[in-house]
Amino acid sequence: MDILYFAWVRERIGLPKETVETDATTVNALVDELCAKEERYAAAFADISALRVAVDQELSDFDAPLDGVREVAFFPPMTGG
Amino acid sequence: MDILYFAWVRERIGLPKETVETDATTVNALVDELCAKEERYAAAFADISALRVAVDQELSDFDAPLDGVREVAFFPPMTGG
Amino acid sequence: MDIRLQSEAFDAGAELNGFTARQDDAGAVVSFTGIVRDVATGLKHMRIEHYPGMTEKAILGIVTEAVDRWELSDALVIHRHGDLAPTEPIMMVATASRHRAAAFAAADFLMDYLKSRAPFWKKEMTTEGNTWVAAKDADEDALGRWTEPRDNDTSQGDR
Amino acid sequence: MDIRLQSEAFDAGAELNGFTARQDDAGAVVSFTGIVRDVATGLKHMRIEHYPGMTEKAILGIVTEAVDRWELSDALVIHRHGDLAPTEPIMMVATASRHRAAAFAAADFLMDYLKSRAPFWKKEMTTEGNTWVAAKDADEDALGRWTEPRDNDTSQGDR
Repeated sequence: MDILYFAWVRERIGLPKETVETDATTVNALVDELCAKEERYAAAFADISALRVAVDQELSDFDAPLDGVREVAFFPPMTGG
Repeated sequence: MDILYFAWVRERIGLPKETVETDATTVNALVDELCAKEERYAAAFADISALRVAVDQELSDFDAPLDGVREVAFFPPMTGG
Repeated sequence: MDIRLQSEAFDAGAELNGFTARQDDAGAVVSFTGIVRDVATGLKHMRIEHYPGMTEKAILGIVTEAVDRWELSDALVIHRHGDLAPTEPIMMVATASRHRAAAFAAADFLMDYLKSRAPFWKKEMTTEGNTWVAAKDADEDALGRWTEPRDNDTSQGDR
Repeated sequence: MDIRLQSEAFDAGAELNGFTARQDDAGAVVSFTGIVRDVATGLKHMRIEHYPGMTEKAILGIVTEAVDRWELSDALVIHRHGDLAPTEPIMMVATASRHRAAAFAAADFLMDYLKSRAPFWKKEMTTEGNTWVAAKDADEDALGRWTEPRDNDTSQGDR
């Protein structure tokens, strides 16, 4: 599964994209796996309410299932326009 | 006092502007005077609810006083923009 | 504020760029352009009559109110009179503000007021004859939206 | 519909004119232009990051919803990414409709949704350092305005 990071999430984790092998069934479970990996992930995901998630390029929720999903992206609230 | 007419009011009365001597104290009284003058005025002023009036170039009401007024204009509802 | 009443055609894009270039602290610019539509069968042109003297004052009053109420950085109104061909611009409004909500609300307000409170009258000159455009109740009703202060006037933060 | 995501600068006036010229039955064109303000002390430039792939889809979804909901004749969205200098346009939206109320509402809606639902992130690069622009609660709140159908959507008659 491809994991993408944008804006300060990308900066805090230190990379824009990585490919992981995971059995996580929800976004929340994936976040827990990532946080367990390294301190910088735990720091980036410390306050989940400050983050947004897209699943296969659609805005989604942290309890969304990951069955069949190819791409998950984490980022702060958007500031377009 | 200068009386101005615009749009179909101008067309119905047949002139854009005239100067009248009047003792009318309100717009309504002025309208009555004009209507008494000729049939084309009576026709133009037949339905006062379809008309608007400006007194000295300010949108006003038909019961507005004419004391010291120099210019009164009659026209249909505006269609600018 | 820039207010122009003219019979000549104007270039809405050039006006928008000129207006935008004159701003130095406005992140939001909203424009409205009204165009002569070819809706009447065989429209030859749209004739716009106005009330010289009052028109300028009425527009100035409306623009001043909008600038004050929404604390605009700037506002532009161009309105034509005379004979206009189909697809030509009739008029345009532009508003500049730090806040997008204010720029939108003020432009919307300006249009509602110019439509029903500035002394212009449109006549469609068609191959079938000439007809004064009737004012619409909906346009008069639209003014009612602006009598209550709106709580989102300038509260929506940056742009 | 015309949707462009690009790093290059664009000419808002030329875009407005091109968009307007493409309409043949729309009497009302509303545009919004967002400009880089020089508010941060010593702003060198604004950097806009986006999510390639998702960005295009998100904008297309938002524009399609606006066109359907307000029965627009047409809509345009241009949004830049990369490094933008102060006073440069960041993005623009234009809407065309027979009805001015629909054109205004749709442009306002597009801005609210692009602001909070399209995957862009702004960073201010200043002489003092670089700061991600924080999303504002007011921007998120603004979306609530569009969840109820508005009764003036397209009911306001001609322009």
